[in-house]
Amino acid sequence: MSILVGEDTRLAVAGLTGREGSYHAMNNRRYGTNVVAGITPGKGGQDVEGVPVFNTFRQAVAATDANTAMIFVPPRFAADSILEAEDAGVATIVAITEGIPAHDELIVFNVLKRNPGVRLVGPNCPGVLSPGKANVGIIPAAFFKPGNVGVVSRSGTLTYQIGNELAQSGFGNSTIVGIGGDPVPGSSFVDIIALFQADPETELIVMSGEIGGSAEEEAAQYIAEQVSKPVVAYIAGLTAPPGKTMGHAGAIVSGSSGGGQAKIDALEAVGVRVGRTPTQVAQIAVEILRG
Amino acid sequence: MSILVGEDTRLAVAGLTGREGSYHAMNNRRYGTNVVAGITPGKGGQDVEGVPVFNTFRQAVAATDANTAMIFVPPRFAADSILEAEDAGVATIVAITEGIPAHDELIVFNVLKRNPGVRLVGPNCPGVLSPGKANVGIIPAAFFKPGNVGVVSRSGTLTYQIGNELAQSGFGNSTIVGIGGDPVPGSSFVDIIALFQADPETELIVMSGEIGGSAEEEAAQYIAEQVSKPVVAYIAGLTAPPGKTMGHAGAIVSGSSGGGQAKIDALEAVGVRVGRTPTQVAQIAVEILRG
Amino acid sequence: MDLLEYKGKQVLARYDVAQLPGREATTVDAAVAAAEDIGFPLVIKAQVKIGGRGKAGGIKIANTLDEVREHATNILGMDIRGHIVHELWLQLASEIVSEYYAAVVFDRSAKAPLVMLSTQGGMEIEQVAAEHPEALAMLHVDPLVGFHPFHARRLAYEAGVDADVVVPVGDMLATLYEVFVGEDATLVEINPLVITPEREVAALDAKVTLDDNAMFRHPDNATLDDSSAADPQEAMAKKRGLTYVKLDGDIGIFGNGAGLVMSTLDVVAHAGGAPANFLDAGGGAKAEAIAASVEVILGNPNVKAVLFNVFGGITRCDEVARGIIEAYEILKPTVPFVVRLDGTNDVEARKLLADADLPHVYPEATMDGAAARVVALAREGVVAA
Amino acid sequence: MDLLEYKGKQVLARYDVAQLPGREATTVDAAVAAAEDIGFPLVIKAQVKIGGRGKAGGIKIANTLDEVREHATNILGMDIRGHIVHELWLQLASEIVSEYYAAVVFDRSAKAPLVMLSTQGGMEIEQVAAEHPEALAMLHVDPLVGFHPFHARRLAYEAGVDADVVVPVGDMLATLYEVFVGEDATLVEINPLVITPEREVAALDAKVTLDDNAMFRHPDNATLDDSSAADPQEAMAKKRGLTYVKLDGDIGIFGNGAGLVMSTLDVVAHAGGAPANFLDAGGGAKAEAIAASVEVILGNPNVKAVLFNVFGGITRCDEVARGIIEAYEILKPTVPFVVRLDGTNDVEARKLLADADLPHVYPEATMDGAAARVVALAREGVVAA
Repeated sequence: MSILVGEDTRLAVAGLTGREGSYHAMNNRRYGTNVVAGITPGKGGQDVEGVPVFNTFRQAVAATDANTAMIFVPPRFAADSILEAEDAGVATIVAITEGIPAHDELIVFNVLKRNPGVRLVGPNCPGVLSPGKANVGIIPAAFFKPGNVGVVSRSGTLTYQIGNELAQSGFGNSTIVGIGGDPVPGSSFVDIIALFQADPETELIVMSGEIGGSAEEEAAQYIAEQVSKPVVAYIAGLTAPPGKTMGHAGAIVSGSSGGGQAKIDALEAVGVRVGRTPTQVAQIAVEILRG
Repeated sequence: MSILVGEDTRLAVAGLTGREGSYHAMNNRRYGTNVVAGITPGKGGQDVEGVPVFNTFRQAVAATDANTAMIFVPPRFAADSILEAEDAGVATIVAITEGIPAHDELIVFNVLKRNPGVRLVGPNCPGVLSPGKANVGIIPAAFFKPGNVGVVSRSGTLTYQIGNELAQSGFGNSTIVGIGGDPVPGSSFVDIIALFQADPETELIVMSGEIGGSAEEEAAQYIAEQVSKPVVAYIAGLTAPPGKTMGHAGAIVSGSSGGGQAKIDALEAVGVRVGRTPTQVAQIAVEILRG
Repeated sequence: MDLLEYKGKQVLARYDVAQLPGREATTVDAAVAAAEDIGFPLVIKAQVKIGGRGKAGGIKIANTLDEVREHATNILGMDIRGHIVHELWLQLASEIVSEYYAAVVFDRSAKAPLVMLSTQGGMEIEQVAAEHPEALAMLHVDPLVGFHPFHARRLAYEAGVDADVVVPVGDMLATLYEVFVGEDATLVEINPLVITPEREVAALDAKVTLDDNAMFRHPDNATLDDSSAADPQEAMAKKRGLTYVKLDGDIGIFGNGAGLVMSTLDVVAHAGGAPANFLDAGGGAKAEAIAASVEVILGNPNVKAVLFNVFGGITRCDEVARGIIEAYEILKPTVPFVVRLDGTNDVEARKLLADADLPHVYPEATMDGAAARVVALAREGVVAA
Repeated sequence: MDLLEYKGKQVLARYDVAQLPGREATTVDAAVAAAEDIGFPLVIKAQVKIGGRGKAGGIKIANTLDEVREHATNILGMDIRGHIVHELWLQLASEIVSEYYAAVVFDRSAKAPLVMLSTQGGMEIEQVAAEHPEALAMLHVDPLVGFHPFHARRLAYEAGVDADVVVPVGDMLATLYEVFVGEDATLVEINPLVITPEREVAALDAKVTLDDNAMFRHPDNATLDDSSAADPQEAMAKKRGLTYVKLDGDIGIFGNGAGLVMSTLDVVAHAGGAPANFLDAGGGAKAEAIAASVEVILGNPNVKAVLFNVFGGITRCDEVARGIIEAYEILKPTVPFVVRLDGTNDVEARKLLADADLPHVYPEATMDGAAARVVALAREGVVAA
């Protein structure tokens, strides 16, 4: 098993006819992901390397039974595309688009939360990879192999870094989930950790957080109450000065909130081991996995 | 037992300091209703014949444990007052105010429906009376006595007319519910009939509908599927011409929808007996009750 | 408040809804002047709040000023199914490639706005729904979420609008929704919504209904009201704050509470009579208000008898009785009154009426009995004052 | 985008938020001219995007034109915690009865706007929260439901504002919420919100942050940007579409992916060094973009060594290596480079660098090792080009 994406994934790609959208969708397909449809208003009836394109998500779902959406449209249209996917009954929505207005994300979050049957990952995230099964997004799959470590991260490259170090020690992954670096991610650490906790294949969970917000603190509390599997954590941005946005819109220490040390303290207080560098994280994980 | 209001009712009145509000609230109190608070912004700290007035519903609920609200404020403020009562955790809201904008009612309905713990009766309704227990609203209680007929109606005076005829035949009421004549009532026939069906004290249900909308047709379907108690119905406005609003904002036959005969047909098709005049309704009810 | 076509178009124009050039006119000369401005060919349309204008001869094409004069003369003053034409709308007659239908309506059953779009414009939407259901796309909007671009696309593709106008038609729907919410409308209907040979999208007709209860939020919209053109009794009743609807029959109806009055109309009809009006005096009416109501009822010359059917709740029956007596003395009616009073202070009320001993005022104990009596009296005809 | 006080006030003025009369000035003469318009007494305030202006001497009262000249001269050019004052705001100094605090902030944890109101204005809200929690009323708004009048009343009564200003303070909150949504703000803060002796409510200060990602919806707001006043490297980076943040140290940082770059800063600090910048070259950067990044990094004269830490995913390591080589040849840097490349095409990249055999470019195999090396090199100092 894996979480979110796998052999049952039937992927519809919003923005399939765009340069980036087609490039990554075809990459995903080559990896084995079942890419069933594209959505581009006005281009219904065309195809991209054999994948049929539809004008709307409703038409795509009706024709192909797509159950997963990947959003690759420009930021000003992305929130609308996510809402459209939800309206069409798509259960899993992975939004890669970076730069969506924060208020749009707020509306999307609050509309989607009324529908318990839908899950959004992202936006501004690298996607979800279940090694050997399906890749939805832009995660370079070559560095990862199937295994029993679940990874959830606010950062893409940092995930690759950690995943690569684990792979070099011989460990693979159940699923890698990039939840994205935006202020209002559709899925939080808690949401994904809950899925890993329930996934029989996942034996250890790595969470890679960063400064800004309180998602890591919330994860710590959830881990204390609900998670029996070992969790290893990393927090990036420990030395970042307050008031500066560190690349991710969400990575900012504002006033007394969002600081890295407080996140580490919160995690360590509930027994989560926190590595000080990505390398340390991999070492701790390996140590635990080797028992 | 009774539905919606009874011995446990702790009533907070929005607009208690107004002329109408105080008149009817004091009437309700004289009937035995436990009137615990009034709400008028800016008049917190005052009292009306010993009933303390608060600036907000939150303050009123905190101080008095009010569980029921009666809304008596002018139409332009009424939707806000209903939303405030809901926000303060009041479970039963009875809105008497007539003339609330339809779009306001739409917003109120859609906000309240996300909270399964709250029920709105009205607006533009005479209120709810559980004879011998509590009266919340403007129903003249003198015509009604305790008994086992539940009455639900879109019209006030018509309710009194029917109730009075029943009383003259010796039958009383569990609860009389005026759901109001507006296009978007907070509670529908179905909602109230469901409560009567579940109420052990109610043996027979009288529903008094009118032209406009499709609430009676929906009730017919619900009765067929869910209601074991006998239902007697009346529909007013059978001879009203299309396109004319008959007093109630909701009482209008538009195009092919909302006509009276279709409602009668729908009800009779599921075995509901429909009286052609209010007097006939009372006669049928008496006939059934006397077995 | 139903708006005349051209007033609905004024509202739409505030939201930059594309329309063809046009002007209103209330006289033949004004129509000719308007036509000079607009150019030819043009369409002259009777402004009445009822459908079927075209079949009734209320819509004509004119190619010359003489034709404008001729049609304007014919249409002004025309009676279209009971509606007298006081105003005209003249509009450039553009070439039309397609006629669509677009509307936002207040759907009571769903408790949500309903947006509708069809490529089969120009006919009644009920007919489209019956004959071409596949060409009618419908979507309920969650009023908290609003109408989003994807909703517009969904409707446009479902209705099958031409590919090249999906975006402008969708934008039009978004604007209509904006009008619907922004103006507290309960209906915004464009039929037809036309596509011109230049592939432009424009509203050719407009049916807008505004919520009277929300007028306090839109003081400017008060000017859209044309109740001056309405029936004189309805205008008088409105001025006095009464809920009055004129009907076709000859029996005046007075009652309290919309449901009871509707029921009274039904019972009168059931007894073989024809009500002349709906009049709800409301709750708690005082004697002078009741007298004013009676004046409105009697202002209708068709009325041959009046039925008072009151169940006193908040309304006190003795006040009603006093109002009837007062009105009787001032107005000296030439038609009989049948009075049925029950409820609060009914005993006192009946005594007041008995003591007043007015000629041609007949008390009745029951609603059904009162209806039978008033129908019989109306048949007998007018009485001396 | 954080707005300077006076630009925030320009935004608020569009929504008719009551303010005291004032004008901005960028020179001493302009300040004097503004003062002549405004009258006395007035307040001269340094326009910088950082708190603590008053303590730093950036806010002064003036009663005469001479005092205006004196204070303006002193404040312009002042360095307030690293922010140079280029602009002044002059404002009539009204008598103040009460100082409140009002704000709408984007609460990430709750995923909802948070509206705050306190009667303890004029100090930092964190301090109020700590010292007078009972005086700070807070309310999360469901963005689908919006901010309603009862929310405003609830906050006003909970915060304990004076009874006679409950309505205007509530209206102010409603307007701030409107600004928050209407302008895609992530912060709208008025501190203090003042009550004048005439019991009027006015915004004395304003802190507004707009969402850069939403600027396409507000093209007019582009004029509110004052990045011209920003650090030259940050301005250059912005022009090139790079995510660059200047820091206080001496080790230049180049990386791809915000998380990896943040982590690189941490690892360098952990090794005893001090980063000179945050620079995220993003995914899929090409050689020329990489060369441009290097130029930005080296534009900071404090930089004594540069660390390249790249994990190639979409980014190809060979492209990075080419970019480094290109930049090296053009810029002829006088500081050493430490390069750690892993991921896509890393083998090829390492070969490219080895073949180029640039002096003072040191490959490293691991992130931790690269950090230790660059810290050591920075300590050794500048090298010859």
